[in-house]
Amino acid sequence: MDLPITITLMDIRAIVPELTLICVGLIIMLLDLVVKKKDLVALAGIAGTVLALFGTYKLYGVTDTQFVFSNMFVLDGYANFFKVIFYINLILTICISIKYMEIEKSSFGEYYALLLFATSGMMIMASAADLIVLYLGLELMALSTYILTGLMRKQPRSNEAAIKYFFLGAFSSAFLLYGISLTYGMTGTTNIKEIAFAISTLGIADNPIMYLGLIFMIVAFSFKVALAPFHMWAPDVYEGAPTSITAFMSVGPKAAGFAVMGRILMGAFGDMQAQWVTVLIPLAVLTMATGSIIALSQTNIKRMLAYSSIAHAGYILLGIIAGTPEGLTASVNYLMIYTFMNIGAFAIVIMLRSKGFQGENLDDYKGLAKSHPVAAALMLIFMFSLAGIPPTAGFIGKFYVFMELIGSGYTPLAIIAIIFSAISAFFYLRIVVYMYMKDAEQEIVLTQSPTMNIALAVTSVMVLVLGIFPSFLLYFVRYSIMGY
Amino acid sequence: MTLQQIYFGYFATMMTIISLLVVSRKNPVHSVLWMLVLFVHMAGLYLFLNAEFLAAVQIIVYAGAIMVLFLFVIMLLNLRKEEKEFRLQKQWPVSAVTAVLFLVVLVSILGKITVLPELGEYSIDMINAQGSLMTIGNVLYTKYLLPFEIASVLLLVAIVGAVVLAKKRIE
Amino acid sequence: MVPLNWYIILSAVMFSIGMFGFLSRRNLVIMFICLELMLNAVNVSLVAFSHYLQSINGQILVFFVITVAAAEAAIGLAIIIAYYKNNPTIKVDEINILKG
Amino acid sequence: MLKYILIPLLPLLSFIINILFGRNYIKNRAHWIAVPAILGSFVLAVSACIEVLNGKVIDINVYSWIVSGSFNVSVGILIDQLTAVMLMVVTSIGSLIFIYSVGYMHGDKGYYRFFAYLSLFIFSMLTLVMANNFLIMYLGWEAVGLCSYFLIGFWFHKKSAGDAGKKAFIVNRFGDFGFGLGVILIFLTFGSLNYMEVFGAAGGIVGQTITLLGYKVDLITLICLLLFCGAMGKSAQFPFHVWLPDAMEGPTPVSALIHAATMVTAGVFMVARCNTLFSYSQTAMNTVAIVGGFTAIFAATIALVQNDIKRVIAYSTVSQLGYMFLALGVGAYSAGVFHLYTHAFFKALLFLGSGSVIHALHHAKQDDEQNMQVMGGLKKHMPITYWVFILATLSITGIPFLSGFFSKDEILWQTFQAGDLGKFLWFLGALAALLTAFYSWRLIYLTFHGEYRGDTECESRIHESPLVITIPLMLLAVGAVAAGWVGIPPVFLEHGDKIGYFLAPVLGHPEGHGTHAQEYFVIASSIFVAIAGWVIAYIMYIKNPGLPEKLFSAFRPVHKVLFNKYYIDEFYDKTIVQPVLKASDKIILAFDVNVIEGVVNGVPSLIGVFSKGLRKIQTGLLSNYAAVMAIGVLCVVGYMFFMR
Repeated sequence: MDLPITITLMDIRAIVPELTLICVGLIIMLLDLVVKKKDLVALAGIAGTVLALFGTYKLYGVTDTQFVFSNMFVLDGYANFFKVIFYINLILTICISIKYMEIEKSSFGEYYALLLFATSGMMIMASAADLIVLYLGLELMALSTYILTGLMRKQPRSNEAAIKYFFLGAFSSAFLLYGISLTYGMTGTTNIKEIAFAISTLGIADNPIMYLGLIFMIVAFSFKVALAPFHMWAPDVYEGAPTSITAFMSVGPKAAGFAVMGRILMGAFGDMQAQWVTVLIPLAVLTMATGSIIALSQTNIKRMLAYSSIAHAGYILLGIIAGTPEGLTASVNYLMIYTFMNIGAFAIVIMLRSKGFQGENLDDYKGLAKSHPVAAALMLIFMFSLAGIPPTAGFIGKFYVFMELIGSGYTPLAIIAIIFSAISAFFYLRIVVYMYMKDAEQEIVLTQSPTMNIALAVTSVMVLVLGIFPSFLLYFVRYSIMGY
Repeated sequence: MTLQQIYFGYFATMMTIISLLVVSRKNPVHSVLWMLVLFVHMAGLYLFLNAEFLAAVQIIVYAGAIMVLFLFVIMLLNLRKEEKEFRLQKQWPVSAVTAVLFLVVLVSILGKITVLPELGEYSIDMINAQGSLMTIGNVLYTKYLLPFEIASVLLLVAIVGAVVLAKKRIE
Repeated sequence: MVPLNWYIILSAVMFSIGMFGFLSRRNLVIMFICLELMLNAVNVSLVAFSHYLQSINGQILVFFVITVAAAEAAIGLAIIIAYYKNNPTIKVDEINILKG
Repeated sequence: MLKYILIPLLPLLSFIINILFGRNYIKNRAHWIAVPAILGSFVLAVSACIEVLNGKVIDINVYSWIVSGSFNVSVGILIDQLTAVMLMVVTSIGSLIFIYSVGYMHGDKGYYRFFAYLSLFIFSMLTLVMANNFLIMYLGWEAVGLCSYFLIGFWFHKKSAGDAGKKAFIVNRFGDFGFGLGVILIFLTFGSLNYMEVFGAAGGIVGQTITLLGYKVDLITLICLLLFCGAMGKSAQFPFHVWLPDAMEGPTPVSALIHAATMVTAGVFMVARCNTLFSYSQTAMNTVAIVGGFTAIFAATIALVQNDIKRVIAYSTVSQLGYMFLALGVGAYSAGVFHLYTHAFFKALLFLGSGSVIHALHHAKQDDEQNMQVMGGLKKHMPITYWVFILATLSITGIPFLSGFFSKDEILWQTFQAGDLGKFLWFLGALAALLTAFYSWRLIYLTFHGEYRGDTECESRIHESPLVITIPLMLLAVGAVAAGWVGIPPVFLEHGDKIGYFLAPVLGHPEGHGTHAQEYFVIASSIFVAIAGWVIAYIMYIKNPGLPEKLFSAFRPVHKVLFNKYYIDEFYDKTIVQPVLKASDKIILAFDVNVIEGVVNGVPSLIGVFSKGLRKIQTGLLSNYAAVMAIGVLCVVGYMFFMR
């Protein structure tokens, strides 16, 4: 039997954004050989991302769900929206890294290329319609992030973070693979839609082996989005990685993980909703608890933000637990808001890093309001938003998730989430108190650069605008997820 | 007991024993070497399952390339003195209990597995008629073209990563 | 005829053994080898499924797993080397400057 | 629509510009941004009010803030008659006080900061009054509280200012907690927070009860009492009055604007706004009336013996706010709002006048610039301040045909008509009026008459404040005299009660049962007590300056109790503040004096012990993490099969 090679124009069109990013990544590596100033390389990266963004924008017109490459790759509003999150994450990360990587003496062209490759991996994950593509996209993202984590080769912290991330990541992907294998064995296919079809026709929603496959896959995704008890890597890796990469991976892989989770759980395992909700509820509670409680006793801001991001993963998960399209909308909406506020906060952390000064300790924030009022005010906005205080975007994000959760009848869970959210407010406000009510112990020099200022302006304005005018983002999310 | 079952019995026993050896050797070089033996057995099992192409890949790529890379690294790291110390960590009893429990759970659940879905078109006869390599190649370059291309990017990232992490000069 | 579950149990046994090794060995390289063992355990089950379901997907996936394993090996070993250059040890219980 | 939105947005803009660029670029030119902004708001507010006068009610949803299934929150503007009155009060007095501040705060280090906060306050206050639903009102409510907290502690290097700010913050927390619960209860009951929807549906829940701790409680009463709890906090009613006198640590324009004219009347505004709800619950109404009447007389007695010029006026404010609640409680909503409106003028005038005195003494380098015992004889040095002070005092004491007379009289007359309880409360109110007249004139006599009691060198340096201060005073004086002429009672002038008719669509118009004879009696007795208080003060402080001392020694225990404000602060300190502090001291080894910080560090330290314990799980060892993951997988599998 000879299968003809059939690639239609539509097939190529659908992967244009991913292709663009990968090609730009290759160009960057070539450019790196001839260009001495790495700023140019970074700008090329941003330009490539904008190009890819344009491609996705063009594809937004294609509203109907399209399956291309023999049902391997799906193009729908859901995937496209996540891609927008990835682009924003990528652009902001590049903006905040330029100066920082010079200070860390790790400003390689490959850095930007790897960022692009990692992002294309995430995009493939978001668009994956087959578990094989999903697995490869996940590995592409993961391998690139492992390298980026260990990029500061001379620093033991970075090395250690890379080792931990790599080993635990590989361990979790063994589980993913086992889960895929069992699901494949039970359904005879790796295609997401066909799995859903097989589950309902074969009536195996209550089969213990399916449970096992489902749990193994959930475990792997939980690892990527850092749900407790699979979160252990996150604080260490976030602390050890270059701060710009911490910002990058506190958003990107998390969003990609949730994209996949939403697609797999609601798409492939839609018939097993009762089962996966059973598993996710304790995970969500445990995640919010560990994130909010352990963050209280942190003294390193990167570590504190790591725990904070764990807690936020718990909140985002709640929307998926709600199990309705509205719940998913709330989660996706939260992710977008989280992208802005989290990267904004990390941008301030990066600003404190200057030659010969780490600026990662909470004590370094003492008296920041006096010496650098604008930076302190921005940090205040981000902290308020992370804590979920109105009128910042963080409040809106949490609010919708909780409302959808209550709407789906999980009121006790929503109350637990609100309590942990209140607890988490303390450690965010502590930074505010440090900045505004304590006296500085030492002179702080901020590292500024034009791109950094742009990133800060964009994130802070978005945090405020989305807090005051949240509906436009929500309509956008709804429009995107409508077809899903 | 059929011949096939005896054949499987040999492979299963050997693979279990070799796996235990791989895990328990003090010297990493021995582990890698036992791993190679394991791969040969796995290739045999693959042949038994009509996966000739994978059997070849297992030997050529996995054993011949990946494991050799491990050997290189072990040599590079020069780990002589490690051999005097205890090979397991303090938490090994916990690990052992976990692994055993895991095995119990897996076996108790998976022990009852049967073939549920409709059988696909790739019957033994069909693969034999076309040849394993031909069949896989056909699928790989048509249906699975996209993952194949993604894998190429993945390998590129691996090259870049290895260079950046281990080779690149930093002033 | 060998039933499917024999293969799957074999795979489970290998996976558990690999997991035990990963959780308890001190040597990073051996931990990595244990990871490879776990991947191979899954491969066995995939090939078995592929054979018994008469579907080719499983074999394709195994092919990709091997590819990923190669890439992972390259990066993982590079990370280990990078670490080793700064701290000449690969004992995993001595790697803990990041904690708390 | 834009012009209505601009009313609050202009001050917000002024805040943003000043806070962003004030420190480095604007510095002491901050008023060039703040003053035009508030004047712009004022002009727009006037034009909006003219539309309302012509019978238009503006109720627009600007946009939907949160849309989530059944839960909808719009940012909307409601400008009806009640809002129009509040708009006029806030923007007109706000404008005058902004101008006054240009002179008063001149040369202060935090000049730009002051105008930034003041603008933010105006924005929040306008949000509060212009909201068309409870949530936006609540946001405005919290925001004015926050601004007030910032502004009280404006001179944070003064410890007393910082403490006063914290006190205001904490006391208001109690009230706001009640208010917040009330809003939540409203949402749970009505499924909406929009005024029109809630008030429209309020009739339907009359008589419904909910079980609370085993007791059956009337739902609407509970809602009203919770809301009133918030009003008590914000409007400094007994027992939450303690923060307001201390709040006078802030700059005087702040006292005039926030703690006399606008923010503290937010409680009155809110109860008036919810009059539909309150009208359904007699219990709640009686509570409001009794708390109001009691506070009126209670605060007045304290004001009798205070020596700090601003504290006297502060207690006077508490007392007058009590009057307003008294009016609301007996159903005379428009009388309450009318008093709110006139009170804003004469009380702002009193504060700004005292500010003028303090300003003058400050520049004359007297140490104890707020103590009336070392003032005296300022009449000849500060004639303008003196005369506006006289006008304000005449007005507040209720001398006929000035603003205060009409509004106070309206309240007393409506109270008198309201049954037996009303008669009793009327008696309290009249007595409070007597005391008001006394302490107001005492203030005048101690400050402006007689001989200067400070050192003479100081006296030579005292002179009238600059024009930028006195012009707002004179404008306010016009208001203090004439603002009440919109509410002349019908017995004097047919259709004279214009404001009552104006507000009637929102607040209704109480049906009077009293006769004209009774009304004349009430009016006559008010005039009598006003003059009696004046005469007593005259006798005690001009005729017989030694008399007060003799009286004090004769009634030393009474004086001591009054002077120490009934020991309520001490009581709170002993029963609430100290135990809490002690308890937290034990828990938190180093409890910071700063409250927010205390809370921020304190609560976590309870959880912190837990947190530190959990931290230990994060050992830093890779294999431990992997083991936790593996055990986690096992647990999840076990849980799943267990739950099945």
